[in-house]
Amino acid sequence: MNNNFVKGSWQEILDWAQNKSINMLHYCTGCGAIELPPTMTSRYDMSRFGIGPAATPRQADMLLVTGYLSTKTLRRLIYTYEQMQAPKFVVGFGSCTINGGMYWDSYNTIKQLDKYLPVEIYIAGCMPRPEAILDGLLKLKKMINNGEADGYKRYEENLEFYHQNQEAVLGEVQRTQ
Amino acid sequence: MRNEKELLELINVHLDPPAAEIKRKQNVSVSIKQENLIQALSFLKSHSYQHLSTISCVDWLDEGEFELVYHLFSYDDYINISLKTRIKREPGVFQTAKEIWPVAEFYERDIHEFFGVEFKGNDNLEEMILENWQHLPPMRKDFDTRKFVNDNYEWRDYNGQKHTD
Amino acid sequence: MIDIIYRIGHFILITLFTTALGLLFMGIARKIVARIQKRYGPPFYQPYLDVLKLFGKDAITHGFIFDFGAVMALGGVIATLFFIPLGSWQLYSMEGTVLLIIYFLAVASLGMAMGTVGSGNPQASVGISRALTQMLGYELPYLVILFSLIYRYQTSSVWGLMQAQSGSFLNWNLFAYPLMALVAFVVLIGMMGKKPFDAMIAPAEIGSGPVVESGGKYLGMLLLQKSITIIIELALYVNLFLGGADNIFSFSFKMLIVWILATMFGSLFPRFRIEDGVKFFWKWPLGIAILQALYIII
Amino acid sequence: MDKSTQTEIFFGPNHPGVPGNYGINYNFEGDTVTAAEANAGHLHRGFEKLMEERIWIKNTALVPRICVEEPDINEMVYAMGFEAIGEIEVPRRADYIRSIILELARIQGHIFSIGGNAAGIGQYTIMNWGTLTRDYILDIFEEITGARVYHIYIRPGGVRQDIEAETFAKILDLMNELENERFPDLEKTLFENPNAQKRWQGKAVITKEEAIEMGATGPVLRANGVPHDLRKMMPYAAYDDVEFEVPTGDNGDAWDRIKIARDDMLQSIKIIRQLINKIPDGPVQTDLGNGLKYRIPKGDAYVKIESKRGEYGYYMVSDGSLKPYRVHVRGASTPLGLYGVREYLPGTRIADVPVWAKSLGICPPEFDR
Repeated sequence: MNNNFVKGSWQEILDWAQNKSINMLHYCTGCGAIELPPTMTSRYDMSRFGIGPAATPRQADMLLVTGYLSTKTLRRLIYTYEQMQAPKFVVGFGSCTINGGMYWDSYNTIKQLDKYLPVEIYIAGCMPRPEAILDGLLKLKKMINNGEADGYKRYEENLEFYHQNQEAVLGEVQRTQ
Repeated sequence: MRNEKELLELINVHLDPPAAEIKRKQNVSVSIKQENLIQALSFLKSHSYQHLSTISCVDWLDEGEFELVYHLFSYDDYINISLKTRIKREPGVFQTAKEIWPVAEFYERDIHEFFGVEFKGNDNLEEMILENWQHLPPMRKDFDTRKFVNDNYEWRDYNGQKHTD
Repeated sequence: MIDIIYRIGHFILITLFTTALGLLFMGIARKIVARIQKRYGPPFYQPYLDVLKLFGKDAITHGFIFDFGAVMALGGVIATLFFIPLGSWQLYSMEGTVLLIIYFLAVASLGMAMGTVGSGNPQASVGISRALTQMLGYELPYLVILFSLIYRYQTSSVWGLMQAQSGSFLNWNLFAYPLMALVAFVVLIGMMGKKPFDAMIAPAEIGSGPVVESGGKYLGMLLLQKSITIIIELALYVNLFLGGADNIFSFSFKMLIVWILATMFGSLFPRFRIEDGVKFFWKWPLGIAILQALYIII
Repeated sequence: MDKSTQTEIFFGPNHPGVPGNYGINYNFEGDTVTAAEANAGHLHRGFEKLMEERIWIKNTALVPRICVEEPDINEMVYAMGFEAIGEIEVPRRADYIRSIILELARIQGHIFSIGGNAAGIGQYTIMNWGTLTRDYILDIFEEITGARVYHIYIRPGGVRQDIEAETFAKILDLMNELENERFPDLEKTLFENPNAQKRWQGKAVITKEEAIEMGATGPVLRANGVPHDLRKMMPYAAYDDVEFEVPTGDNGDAWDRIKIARDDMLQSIKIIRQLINKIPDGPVQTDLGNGLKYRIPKGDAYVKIESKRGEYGYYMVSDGSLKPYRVHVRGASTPLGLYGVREYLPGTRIADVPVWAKSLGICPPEFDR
């Protein structure tokens, strides 16, 4: 009991630290990436919320999927996601990640990101304005603080479901750490 | 510095095109028999048409032909030539223009990927844009992208409402 | 016995203090850079949160050498702390000479080099080879400066060099030998790996260099190592050129001034390519340092 | 060459130094690139196919997404192609407004790419300032068109709506601010910075012959002293009514290209001032009837305009139906991004690879499409 309490509190502290310090992986998967520089730099400056860029997957906590995903990118994205260290969060950015958006009838883009990777939160819009991005990220922070952002756990639990969907689109996917 | 008319004259004299016309100001369109095309390209290149903008391919399904369009531009004349030729859709084989413009290698690779046209003499025709593509080349008119999407991807379900055009 | 416990306690205290101070400096630097870039910037305590978060994350190891490299890097700088006087607060610094500190700092770099070898990432290897090349660049002028100082004051201990400047602030080497202090400042920027001498971590070129494969606690350890390193390097500069200090607070204040100057200087310059950086070190700083050394000797 | 001494590196698609979702696989030996191959196609959405599936007016919403760095160029080329096939006259006022929009887009693109170039060599201060400056232009766009990035404003037959006189005043104010405050800041911190010069001078050289041979245009060609600019060579919109110079360089290196970007912005400001002073009154679009039933006769046209990175062309074919029969996009950086990487990247130092990729203005979506 007492032990659980300590464990729980420690987890809460870690969640709190995580919500205050999020490193976003610098991977421009789609055209939404053009609204990220304004969000990161002087005008909107997301670093005041403790969100900063990270250069490599190993150092990142958050994978921002900025827009449509061609199947070729999806493969790299899955490798990237599997390289990241838990806790890790996926944010779907733009309408294209939700339902294909503008490219609903394109033969080369996926239509629902959450079938392939566990998405914590979607930011709608084509493309979302910086204010919307900040709003979405603040919501994500709140979710992390409350311990609700558990995508990486869902990924582990439903590994088969995700792998099945991934392989349905991509064929063989290498599984490495 | 030629104008459009002088250019047409030059082309008519040397290249024997079936059709040549002035489309707009500074834009000329020339049809060439496929066996003359490579020679026409090198002729025009030696007459200051040094800039190859791109190579376009059009799939004329009903006529059973592919149309290849070479867009050339001259920095002396400021005229754009669209050099067109038609090849049979089956088997869809043509000569490479790689010897004249090395960069054509990549335009041809692109056309090969999206239309399935073979270019003889260009050995670098592997997949460049797509990955593990098993179906018809996607830009062909008989490839139906909506059917493909319906077969391969699932739509998000909005309370039973389907996505419509 | 009590003496040993006292020493160990003292040592732990110093380690904790310098780590905290280094992280604070990093936070302040981020704030200053943000303000120069017309941003609001992260809170000054952001690095603490980063470290806490990193130690709470999962981490992947790339084998024993990788682990050992990270520990060696951190251990190397902590060992250096023994020998550096922080104001009046010092442990073995009476005995420590300047050369020993320089030697110990290299251990940290070698530790990182081992870690990168363990990770096997080519970008990390490029990064560490750049870091070691850069070390070659800045250590030469730095050694010339140190030897001329040692010659001038006839002592190689940091404590001794610091004591030699006591009295009026006009005795500080900053005012006695301004050119030398300037050279040492440029070298300091190179040692701390701030722009324009940050070719070894250049994100646009090689990911983030040596740390490209480190995540979670490994990155956290390297962050701590970084924070202690900047304090050691700043402390060395303050001791050698700003006359040290009587107590830890004024000492920290002097370090902060130097740190802010270095940060502001760095945020205005694009990074050197590594060969340009080394050439630069061997041209201007080395030339000026040799001239100054000749002046002192003659 | 001996393979055992070489290491292969995947520079991108997931790497902070690449311009967008695009990869370069290169081998290096020591610190020098020995062989390189473009790894493109990560942004392929099948645009050309999708455009064949949609009616003419719906495609106006699709085209700007082809190159996110300068969407307005795409709208303009598409509209021009439509008008060329259909032989549609555009009101003069619409031409002027189009030119103003295109020049504003050029400034925002250039300042963004200068920021990106500076970030490539570690000068993040300039990247922050540049992005901030670009945002002021996006504000103007928002006022005119209602959107920040994708405006869908230039459409076949003219532009979507007129610009108010107050907005023109705002544009002029902004131009003054750019010229008197923002650009001098840039000048001092970036262009007079010896270190930036060192990073860019003599790096990523593409000579005039190489550029013409592979079909690279714009700043890449102009950096070799050739003032080729489609705004002068084949004037479109209202460019025949304004006076401006085409900035050139001498050495064909990254430094020249970045200076051309700066000078181009100054010229754009000059053009915008002239256009706003001279703009005629009148309607801003030709009546083309019901938007859902646009039809143009059978025909084809290759239209091209000068984007900030060179020639941007569309080959459009109509078969007289409601939808385009074929649209082929020629992006400005296509030859550089595919062919140039393989031919001209080897021999570069690793440290200069981002300088190479960014200063040549490679924009992957336009060749992935």
